[in-house]
Amino acid sequence: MTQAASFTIEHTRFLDPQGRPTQALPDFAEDPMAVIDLYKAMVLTRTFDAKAVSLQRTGRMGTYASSLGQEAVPIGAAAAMRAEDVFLPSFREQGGQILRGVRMAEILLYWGGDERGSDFTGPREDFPICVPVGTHAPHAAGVARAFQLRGQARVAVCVFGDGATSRGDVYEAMNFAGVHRLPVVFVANNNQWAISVPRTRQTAAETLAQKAIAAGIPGTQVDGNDVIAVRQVVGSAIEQARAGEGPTLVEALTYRLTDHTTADDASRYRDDAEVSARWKEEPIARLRLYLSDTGQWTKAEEEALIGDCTAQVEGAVAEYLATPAMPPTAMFDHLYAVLPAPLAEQRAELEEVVKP
Amino acid sequence: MTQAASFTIEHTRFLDPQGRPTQALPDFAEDPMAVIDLYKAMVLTRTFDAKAVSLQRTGRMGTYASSLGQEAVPIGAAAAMRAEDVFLPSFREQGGQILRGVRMAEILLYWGGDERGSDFTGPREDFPICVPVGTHAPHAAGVARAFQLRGQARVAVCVFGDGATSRGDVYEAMNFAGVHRLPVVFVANNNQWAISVPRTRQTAAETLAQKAIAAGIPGTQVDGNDVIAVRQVVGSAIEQARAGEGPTLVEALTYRLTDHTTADDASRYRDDAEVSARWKEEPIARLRLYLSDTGQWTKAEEEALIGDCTAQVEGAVAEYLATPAMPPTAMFDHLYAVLPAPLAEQRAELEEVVKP
Amino acid sequence: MSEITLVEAVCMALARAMAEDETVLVLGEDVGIDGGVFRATDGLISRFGADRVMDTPLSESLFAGLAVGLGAQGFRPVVEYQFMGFIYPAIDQIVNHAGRLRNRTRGRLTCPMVIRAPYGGGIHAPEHHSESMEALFAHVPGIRVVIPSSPARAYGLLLAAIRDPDPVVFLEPKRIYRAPKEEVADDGAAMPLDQCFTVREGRDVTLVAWGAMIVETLVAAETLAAEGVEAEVIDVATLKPLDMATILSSVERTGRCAIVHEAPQSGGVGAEIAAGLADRGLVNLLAPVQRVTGYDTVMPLPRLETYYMPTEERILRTVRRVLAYA
Amino acid sequence: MSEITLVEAVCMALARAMAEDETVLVLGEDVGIDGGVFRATDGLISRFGADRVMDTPLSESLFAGLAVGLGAQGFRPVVEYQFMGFIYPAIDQIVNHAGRLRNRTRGRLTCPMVIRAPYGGGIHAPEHHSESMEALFAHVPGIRVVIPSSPARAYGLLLAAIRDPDPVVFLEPKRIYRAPKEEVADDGAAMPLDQCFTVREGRDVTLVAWGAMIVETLVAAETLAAEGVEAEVIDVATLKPLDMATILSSVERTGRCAIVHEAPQSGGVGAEIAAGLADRGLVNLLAPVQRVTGYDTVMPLPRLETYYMPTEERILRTVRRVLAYA
Ligand SMILES: Cc1ncc(C[n+]2csc(CCOP(=O)(O)OP(=O)(O)O)c2C)c(N)n1
Ligand SMILES: Cc1ncc(C[n+]2csc(CCOP(=O)(O)OP(=O)(O)O)c2C)c(N)n1
Ligand SMILES: [Mg+2]
Ligand SMILES: [Mg+2]
Repeated sequence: MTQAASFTIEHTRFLDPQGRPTQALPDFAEDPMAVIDLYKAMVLTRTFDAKAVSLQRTGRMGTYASSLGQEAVPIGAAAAMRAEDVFLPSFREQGGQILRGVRMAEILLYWGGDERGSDFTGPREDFPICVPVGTHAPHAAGVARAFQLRGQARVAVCVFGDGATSRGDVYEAMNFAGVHRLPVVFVANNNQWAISVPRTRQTAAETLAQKAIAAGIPGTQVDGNDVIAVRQVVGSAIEQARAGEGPTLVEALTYRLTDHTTADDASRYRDDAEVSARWKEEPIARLRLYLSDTGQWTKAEEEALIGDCTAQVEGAVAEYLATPAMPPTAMFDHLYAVLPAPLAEQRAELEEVVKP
Repeated sequence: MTQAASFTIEHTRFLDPQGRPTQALPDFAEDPMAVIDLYKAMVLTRTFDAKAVSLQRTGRMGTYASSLGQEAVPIGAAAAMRAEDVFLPSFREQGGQILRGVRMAEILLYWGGDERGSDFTGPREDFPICVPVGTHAPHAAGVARAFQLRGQARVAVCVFGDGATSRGDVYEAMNFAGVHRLPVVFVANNNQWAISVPRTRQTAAETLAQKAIAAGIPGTQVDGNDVIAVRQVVGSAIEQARAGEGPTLVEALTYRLTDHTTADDASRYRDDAEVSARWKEEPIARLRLYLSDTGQWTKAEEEALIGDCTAQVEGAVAEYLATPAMPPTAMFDHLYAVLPAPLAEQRAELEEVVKP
Repeated sequence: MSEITLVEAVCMALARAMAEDETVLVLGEDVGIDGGVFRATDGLISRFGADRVMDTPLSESLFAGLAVGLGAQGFRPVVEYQFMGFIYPAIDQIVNHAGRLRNRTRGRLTCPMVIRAPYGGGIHAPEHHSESMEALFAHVPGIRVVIPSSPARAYGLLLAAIRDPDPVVFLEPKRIYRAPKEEVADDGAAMPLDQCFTVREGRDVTLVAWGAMIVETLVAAETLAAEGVEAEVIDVATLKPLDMATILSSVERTGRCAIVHEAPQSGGVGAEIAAGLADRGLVNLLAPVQRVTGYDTVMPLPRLETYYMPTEERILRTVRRVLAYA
Repeated sequence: MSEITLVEAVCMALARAMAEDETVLVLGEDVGIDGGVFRATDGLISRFGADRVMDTPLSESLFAGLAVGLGAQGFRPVVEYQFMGFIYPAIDQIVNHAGRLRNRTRGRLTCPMVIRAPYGGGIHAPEHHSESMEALFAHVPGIRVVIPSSPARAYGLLLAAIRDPDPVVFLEPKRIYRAPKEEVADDGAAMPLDQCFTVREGRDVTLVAWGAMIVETLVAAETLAAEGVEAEVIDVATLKPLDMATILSSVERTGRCAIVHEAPQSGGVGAEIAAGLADRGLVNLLAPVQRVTGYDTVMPLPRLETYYMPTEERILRTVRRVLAYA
């Protein structure tokens, strides 16, 4: 027997759960504002999530998927992107979308059941939320291939969950990205659960990062509750991709602190004790400890931030609630570039039906 | 950075291309007849393949996929199975099927366009040929799950090509097998080509064996032109699976010495020089060298074997050619257990149309 | 015997089938301890254990293939897809394997599997959670497509589907998952497959529907009755193979027919029914066969979904048009 | 200008489209140096390079998704599936993404992609290589389904499909890939989508078909002509959206209609056409609308395939029945 190949998977963390550095912080973190901006984005997202859940609970919005406890993953990833890069989120990356310039009112509109919520006024090339789990990974490969063909130094960043890593599409996309060394970074938000299915029933693989090995691309693990680590590790992967060195899979280890969505009741299938323990590792408290320990963050600043976030979110909610529905015939408006004749008849019929 | 996981992929060979042992042969090979039987099976398969190709060329059979040069893979795998195990071949494993008791006349009938070719009189639980690449890997997982649920010490063995390893289904099946430690062995017949697409364009992975790492199952490589190695490595994987120790992926390195199928012309896309070089490694000559070097095989025995194989194949061909087609209404006979009424009307219509 | 919902009837049928036949297995995402996102498998894992009630990884293409393997080995897997919007990866296995295995092996290997999925709109669900794509399955040889329209029919037809030796796609109209309720005896009695149910008799017009649309159609029929028009309402129930005989004999009496379904009109199962009438029912038709359906658009997000779905009002408009022909 | 085959016309259209628009890409299995298993992409890689003519790994679900990503970025990918039997893994991406992206982003992101696949029987191909499942696509909102029936129409319609800003499933009848030949000018002229072509005029009966069945149908029409019956033959060409107007106006004149397709009858596209006639054409119908189609069985292996396919004889039997109605 001879050895044909060997592989290792690394894990990166900068701050421990108490906010204490475990190693020298990366270069970007030398700018205190860079770190504070990450903190602010996480607090805004948590404020937004809480409000969105309450809109659903009070019947003013549809089902919603909160990112409680996992804010560091999409935010760390999005913060590492350039404006001209393309973000392909799953359905739990509102923090990253907001950072990319998607308006909170748009996100509410989407979950409120209005297609205009995906017509982002900000990042025009970013993909809308992807509900069919993992099916956007091939899109990310396609977007990256477009960049490659045009010789552009742009990167596609695709985020999906631990459950998504069981989908053939995700594997096929990573494998293809490997063949062409595409400028794409796949981020697996390993929040330990896919609705009621725990990570251990999803795969026997010790890490999700090692899924990359099958695709012949680098895979690495990061502490997904350490936003500095996420920003740094995803950032290097992005810059590697931008430099033509190909794709990476980053597994971010975090935890879903709440129900899967507002339609779910996690108490049916998991212990409160497990959840309580995980509260000790969550990303916002961790970074706040670091910032206050290092004298970069005061109680007053915290209060101001909370006030500011609440105001921003309230503004978005007001805008969302004030947006009237589209006319019923809007369902025909963007079906094709030009509405084909047989469809025009159906549209006329609908118009007739809804005529006051 | 800490290390989260590490992996290695091994490669096994017993005989070099000149038939010289590179290490002590495995236990099963101590019985000379066991090795000679493997040799005979490979020669029979090559004789069969040649005849099948000529039937197609002379218009007496449809498209056919020869296994020229790759005989050791399915034969080594099938030889390691017990009768009660279940074989799930792709479309190039006739050698393994014959060893399992599928009649050569049945294989010809199948490629000759007659469904009865898949109604094996021998291994009644074995799956028929699978044309949609890789789609039988989930079936293998299902069969293995059935064995596991019934507490049976049986194993499913699924063979597919290098191209198939790019299919999401194959990944999903391996991943699921990993979660439940199913008694299934996946064998990737890496013949270096998927029609015109070379192995290097299929994936950036250094080995196909490492695809197992994504599924959290063991993966290993074997010299697929060394039937002793295939028999041994697949055999240990099978016995491990039988003992409840879970699935394995075995990558067998071999080479497709001829066209993809009779419908293909490989000279359009690959060099003769590459092919000629690979002829030096092929499995039958290699084993014959070993057997004659060790005094276990004479010219007379070789001639007798060739005569015997030719006779067996000619018998199968005669039987195939003498088998009349089914009546046209046979297309309705096994569509459902009981033909539903609306279908009965269609059947009557067909009967009417073909009435003499 | 108390009144139960359609989703409870599904669960009751699953439990019954599992109790009477140990080869029946349930698998899918979250079917175990969570009991399915709609609770269709509630309690099954505690009663029958994790071997028989299995949470699968998030691999939709896989489960259908797994069921083919289990079916070939003599098990009767019942696979849940969480929503119809996520069933498409299974089509490859359904078309290329499940629907063919018996035929291609001349009966040697078979596929006694059931694929269950909630489908249809009307509950303000998120994107991809409200589609009605039953026609994609109703065209596939070698399978059955069954849709219940009430708790009793959910129970009886699901039992029949599970006991059937061939693959069945069983689609559950989630709009009526929780209401109306109905008394259903857990007596293990299956209802016949491959047969329409005439759920209301009438002499003036035949209304053909299935799933949740039966409810709307019956409401419309009552409105018509108040106006002196007696509509016969047929619940197709098994969409493939299609029992045209019942529909034809009804139209032979009424001379008029309207078809109601949620799916997009073009190429919906309504087309096959209308085609059957244009062929073997033509001589009896006194009026055009018209369809009240979803539009050929993408199912809109919740704010506009009610405009997409056939409503009592849209059904009445069409039926009145059909009745108006002299 | 010399006579070329349908598959050569496909190749010529691809080359033309790639030459005139550098955003047009070709991808799929073996489309590169091998030129596709039917040679539909022959020579493209040497002319346009491996960046624009890309052999993909064996990942059918992937290519469709890849095309969505490329399309959203402004490319016009033309994806080849080797045979229709292997296209099913793409349905998820087609239904859930390609057909919806424009609508769900209100036109912000679009999918100008073409999915090509040879389809249909009649060439004694192996298992899974002879199916006709066009109806699965013709029901999906937001896409087009186009099938050419001659070299000229393959060229003109494929150019139109590639230039169209929305997703098109373009199915090529492989039975007529190599014959009959036809003169086709490489003039870059597209033919209109969303429109039937009347390929033979006649006053006595309307025959509707597409793809390879046009050839059989025209042969049958000639036989009928010799008997004094003039059949109008309509090539549907775009199956979705369906141009019922042309069919209705023909039947308005002939009063009789038969539909010919290879696909299984139940839920085939023929059903939608017959349904259109049962609705808006009813008043003109002098006879039942009948369909000559594949049976609702699995496409048999080659030894029986000719019994499955509509033949001139079967078409004539049906047309004579339709003509016999007084
Ligand atoms: C293809 C598909 N199957 C099923 C679902 C239903 N579903 C929605 S989210 C989810 C679990 C996703 O888990 P994971 O990928 O870990 O993401 P998370 O929700 O934890 O962020 C499931 C099964 C879906 N949306 N898409
Ligand atoms: C799903 C699917 N896609 C495409 C094809 C057409 N096809 C037949 S064999 C083949 C290549 C298979 O390559 P590999 O898996 O390496 O097996 P090999 O033929 O080399 O044994 C292709 C593309 C198919 N049969 N199934
Ligand atoms: Mg998760
Ligand atoms: Mg190969």
